[in-house]
Amino acid sequence: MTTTLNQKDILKRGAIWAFILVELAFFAIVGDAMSVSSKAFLSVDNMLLLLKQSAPIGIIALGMTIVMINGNIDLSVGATFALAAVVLLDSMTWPFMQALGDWAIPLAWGFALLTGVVLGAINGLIVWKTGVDAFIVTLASMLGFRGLVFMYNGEQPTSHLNWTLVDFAEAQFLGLHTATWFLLGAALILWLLMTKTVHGRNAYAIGNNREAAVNAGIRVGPHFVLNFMLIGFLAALSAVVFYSESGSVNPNDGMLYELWAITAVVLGGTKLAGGYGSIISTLGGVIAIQLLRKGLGHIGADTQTVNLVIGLILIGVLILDRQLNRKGQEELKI
Amino acid sequence: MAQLNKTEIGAFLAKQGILIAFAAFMIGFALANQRFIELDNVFGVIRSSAILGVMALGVTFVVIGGNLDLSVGSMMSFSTIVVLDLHDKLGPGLAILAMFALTLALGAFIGFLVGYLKLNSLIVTLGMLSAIHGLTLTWSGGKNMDIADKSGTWFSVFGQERVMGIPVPILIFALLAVALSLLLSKTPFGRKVYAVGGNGQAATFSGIPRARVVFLTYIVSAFCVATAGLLQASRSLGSQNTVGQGMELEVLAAVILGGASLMGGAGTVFKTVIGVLILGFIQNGLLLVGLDFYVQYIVTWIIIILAVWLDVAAKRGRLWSPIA
Amino acid sequence: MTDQTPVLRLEGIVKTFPGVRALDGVAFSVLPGEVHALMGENGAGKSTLMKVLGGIHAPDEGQIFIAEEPTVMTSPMQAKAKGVVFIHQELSLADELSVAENIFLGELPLKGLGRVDWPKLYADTDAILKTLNVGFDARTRVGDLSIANQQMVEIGRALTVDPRAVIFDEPTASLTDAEKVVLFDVIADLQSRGVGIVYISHRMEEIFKITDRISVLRDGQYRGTLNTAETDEDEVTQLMIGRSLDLSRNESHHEMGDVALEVRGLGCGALYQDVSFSVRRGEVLGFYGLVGAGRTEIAETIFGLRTPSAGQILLNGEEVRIASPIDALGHGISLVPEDRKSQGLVLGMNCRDNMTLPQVDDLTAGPFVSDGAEIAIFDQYRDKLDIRTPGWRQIVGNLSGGNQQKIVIGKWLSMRPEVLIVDEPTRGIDVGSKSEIHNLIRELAAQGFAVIVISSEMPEVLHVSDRIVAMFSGRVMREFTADEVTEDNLIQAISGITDDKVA
Amino acid sequence: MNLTRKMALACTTAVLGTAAAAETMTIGITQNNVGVDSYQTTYEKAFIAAAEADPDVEVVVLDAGGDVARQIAQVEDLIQQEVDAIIIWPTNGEAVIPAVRKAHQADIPVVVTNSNIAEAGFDFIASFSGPDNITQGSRAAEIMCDKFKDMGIEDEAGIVQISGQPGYTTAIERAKGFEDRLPEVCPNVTLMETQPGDWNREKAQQVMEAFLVKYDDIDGVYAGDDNMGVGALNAVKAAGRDGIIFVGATNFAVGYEAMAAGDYWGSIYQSPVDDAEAALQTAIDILNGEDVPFLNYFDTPKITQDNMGEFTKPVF
Repeated sequence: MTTTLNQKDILKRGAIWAFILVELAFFAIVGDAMSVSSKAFLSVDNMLLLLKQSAPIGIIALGMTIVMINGNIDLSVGATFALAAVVLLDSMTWPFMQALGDWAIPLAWGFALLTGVVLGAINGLIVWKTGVDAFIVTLASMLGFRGLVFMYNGEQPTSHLNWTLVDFAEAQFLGLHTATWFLLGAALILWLLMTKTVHGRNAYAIGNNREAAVNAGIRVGPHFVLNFMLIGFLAALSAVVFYSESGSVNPNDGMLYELWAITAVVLGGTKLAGGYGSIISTLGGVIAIQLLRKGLGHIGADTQTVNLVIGLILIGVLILDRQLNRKGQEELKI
Repeated sequence: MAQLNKTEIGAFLAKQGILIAFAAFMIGFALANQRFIELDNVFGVIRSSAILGVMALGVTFVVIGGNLDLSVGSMMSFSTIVVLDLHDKLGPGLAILAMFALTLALGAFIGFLVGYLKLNSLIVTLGMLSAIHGLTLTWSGGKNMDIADKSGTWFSVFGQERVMGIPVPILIFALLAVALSLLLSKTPFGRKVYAVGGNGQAATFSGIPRARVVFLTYIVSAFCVATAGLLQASRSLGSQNTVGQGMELEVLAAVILGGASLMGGAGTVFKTVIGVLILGFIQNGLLLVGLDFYVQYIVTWIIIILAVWLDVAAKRGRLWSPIA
Repeated sequence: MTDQTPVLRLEGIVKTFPGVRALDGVAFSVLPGEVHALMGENGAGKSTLMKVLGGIHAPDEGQIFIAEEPTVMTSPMQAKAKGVVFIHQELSLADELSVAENIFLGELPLKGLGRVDWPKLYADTDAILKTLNVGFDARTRVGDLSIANQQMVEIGRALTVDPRAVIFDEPTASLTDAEKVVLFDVIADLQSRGVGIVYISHRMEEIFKITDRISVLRDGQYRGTLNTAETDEDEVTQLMIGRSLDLSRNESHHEMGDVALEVRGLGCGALYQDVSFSVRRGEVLGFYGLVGAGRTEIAETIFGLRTPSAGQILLNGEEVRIASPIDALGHGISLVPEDRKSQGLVLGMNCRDNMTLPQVDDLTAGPFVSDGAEIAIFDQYRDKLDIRTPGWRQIVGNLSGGNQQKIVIGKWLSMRPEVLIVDEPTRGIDVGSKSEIHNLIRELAAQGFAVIVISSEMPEVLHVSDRIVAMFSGRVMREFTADEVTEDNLIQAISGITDDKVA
Repeated sequence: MNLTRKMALACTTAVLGTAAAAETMTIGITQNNVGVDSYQTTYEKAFIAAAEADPDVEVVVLDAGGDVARQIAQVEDLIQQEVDAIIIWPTNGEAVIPAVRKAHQADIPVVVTNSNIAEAGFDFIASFSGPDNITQGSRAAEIMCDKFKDMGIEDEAGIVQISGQPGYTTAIERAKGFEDRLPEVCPNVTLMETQPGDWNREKAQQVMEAFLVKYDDIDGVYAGDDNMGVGALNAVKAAGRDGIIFVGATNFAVGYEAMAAGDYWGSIYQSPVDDAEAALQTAIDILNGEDVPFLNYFDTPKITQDNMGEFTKPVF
């Protein structure tokens, strides 16, 4: 990073990875004692699978990180995810697309990604032009976009199974699954964006002190729009990666994804108030959650336990973070 | 002079915009379908909005106090399942008492985390959304809860009976709305909620126990959730574990539509009731004119944006945001 | 000097808002190498004028000239590009970013693909930091810097261009005296490079120390320009408020009662240690010291907002334990906090509700708050403090700073405290309201309140106090009576010079 | 074509099966959404109980929580754990096909339970075990029609349908069975509208409330399961309407009770215990190299107020 890290920063950034190590150790020991499977939890294959399974929420969470660093939030990503999936699968059934054969695939991807970008732009423009808080704008568009999903195909699922597409999505290159490549690729590009580019640094500045950024001549409105387009794009990319493989989307798919993505981002240490956070830590947060799910499944925990544990861990992290930031007894009691 | 008029109109619109929109909707739907304003239909809409409405009343307190509560949906399913389960074990009276006690305990836990430990309410209640759902499933073992003897219990009175021709859920909703409106606007506690939400630090400097006030807003919210669970359980005398799921965002939408500010310090119980009714009547009106249920999502989207936009526009004195 | 071309000149600027003529034909010019003070009460039009200059508001009439070139300003950035730079009163920095990123905020150097050119950024920043002669480097996180150093970063921003004119808006509001010296050096350096300085401040001593000319605005109108060397505080004040202001030493001597509050050996971790003092009924005890000397923290401890690590607090001779503001209020202690907007008021609430907030529990009829009782209190203190508001329904955020401060004071007076602590009673308040508040403090003492005034402004402390406690770095250096205090020994005491400390 | 495929499968599984039988066989199941209703919960309990009763069987029990992505991940996990067979209760009959293919490619036989996957995936599964939902739909139509004939309103009756979760094969098949059969037996009964109730009692209650607002005259309600049927019944009771004939499917305890109380006319008797045991047995049979039918239906008879005495009250 560009600024000198102080000790607390290192502690904060390391926390999520330490947590992952604890999880790994726990599931490796307890898991192998409790699971009926003879395969070790900690095998390379299983870890590669873990990365792949982290992709759908993970790609969205990366975008959420940027929006949250900006001091905004996007609650509509789940609905964007679903609508992009509908466009992806439905567009491949259009007559002219069918005539294109396999060339329809990249085009369908393009349509889906464009859908995400447009939805993101709608959110961004509303936030910019009306000045209404992003939480409210995207809470409302979460409903609105979901409405659009339903309008498209009523309550019926949209399906199109294309084996070429499935084969591509299931492929492994250098041991990593396609979805993993997309997750890691997106993480790398966004990491570069946030640490190396003017846009990324401005994102931190705006989240940190919006007024200062405005006074310094940063055009905050268009900046917001760009970031909302980015998260829309990533929500659509997540849909493209996932639905290329599964080929059918229910209109309710992606519900609660926004909450999972936010959970991952917060676990990764990004501040809700904006101005602080990192793409790499979010990746850690995503992996931590997926690991928890996978591990609890491995040792035979049921749904209620998983829900309970994830909820309490989130609160635990918050308490820990607060303790880390305490100034001690001298603190003003407000 | 013309400009002055414009700002005045703007201010009026913003202040009463939500009522005007409500009136416009009612008139529009009434013209489209006579049945819309028949007493039976109106009662029907309010009755089915009552559960959402009761929860929104509580969330209004939390939001004015400067926090969020995303756990109300999950908590409502907990209340419903618990009271139904205990009904056959303890009898209706004790079951209701026990359910209120347990729900208030959950509210107290959240209130403790947000109020006394000063944790971020969005994340705490997000975590509790998941955790309470787990708790509910553990309680029920994943089974539907049903009262065995459905016709022989007075428990159905809250959800199904009428008093003086008015359905009981409407009465409970109305009574609670009046009581909470008085609590918020007329009592010292209500004043403190506004102060804590408006400027928590200034409230502390004024000798207001901020942590306790925030804690109490979650207690009020939990009480409302318990009441909603009671209505829900009494209405159907049986329930799945999924009841109430996803309602947290609908509740929040109603509260926001009513004009409560997410920054805290602004909003009223009365306006929240209007917000709830708008959502209810839109849903009903769109169904009556023959549109699919999902059209209401899109309409709600637009209405929320317009309502909040008008509100912030009036506060800053110009329609478009000054953000460069 | 007079035959030089002004770097910046405004002529006949008129700006009206609905119902208000905010600027009415204002003229103003800055010569190269000059420090030109712009003064006026709050609401006199200074900030509107600056917004016109920064292109945030377009003037209805009038013209702006930069180096005698007629110029239309469209944004602060465009102004900066033309060499007119603003340094704002409230720090506007991004804490999480580095010094370099803050200094070049909005104009980070690019090197293709939208990437930041880090080497160039750091080199440029280091060059600027060198001229400012500061002890931190370009990579430091701004959040880790002291307030004064953050101010330096803010000034560093002005130097990313070759400025023609720099506008300082209350730059010393949060600086210690030592830090002010550094700031004034920087200003002198800019001056020597031929930059014109516009210096906005309420602080007379600074104005007379560093400026060449003083221009005064009142009610949006230009009231004239004075040569600093040829005028005095009285004349300037008269121009600003239309009458003269009494800021003499406190010489009233009235009867004092028993000791109301006594503090013995109080300490709070590293914030302050071994603090002892007492205040009697009818007495004003002044606390003077640099920002960070521990004055505010002592007040917060007495008010129950901090937990002391050592010492005792005695009220009327008996030791009390104060764990929260509620305890403090119960013991008859009130605190008018330092920061009016974030600690004193709920800005979105109306005047009455703000004023009665601490005692709302007691103003009830049955379970409900009694409207009548509340309005009675509000009316009483509105009259007593001469608060100018259309009515109690007025939202506090819409009042002027002086009236807001009076609401806060009224809030605490209406609690009928035995001990009233006032932290920075006149920060950010215009001269006219200032003297009203000073008189009020004296009156309260005369009525038998024990009053503690904490202030960073020496004239204020000298004006209102019967005794003065001088603090330095968390310790009481010396206690003065009004008779023995001089500006010199006070400054020495708060700067940690102990030579003449009386044993 | 079908025959050859089954032969091939039988061969591969036979080899696997003998290998596994020597030790114990590990069977993984990924369920749709346990805890969403009693049927699925009872199914899970019955499944675990049946597995525990068999010393040769170890089971890995997973729940997708209704999320397709999670279910696909669970299938991958089961493949990775090298279980001997996978039983899947699909969250989405089409979206899981590629995951099922993956299991097939890893030579792990897949049994689909309760709700079938779409035809495109038939090549990759060993068997389907569950109710015949088309037949259930037609039987429900017959129950409804017979009752209308008794009442003498078979030429004028108007009905509404509350279907299950859209995209869910069971929902689609039951609706199709009902809609195809109804005009054959009662050509003059009109199906006025169909709305999904998502297998959810609350949702069904809301849908019914809306129907009651829209239609003054409703003679019958067909619900995709009793859970939704009872939700609709609650709406009707609350609105004070009567004389409406309710027919459901998957007879729940609440439905049975409502029938006993005379509020609810009929349903289809389907036991989650039978469902779970059939699925497990199918998987075991396949692993033991036995020949199993591709569509392995268990019987789901009609139940009405007239014959309910022949059935015990459902436990869920």
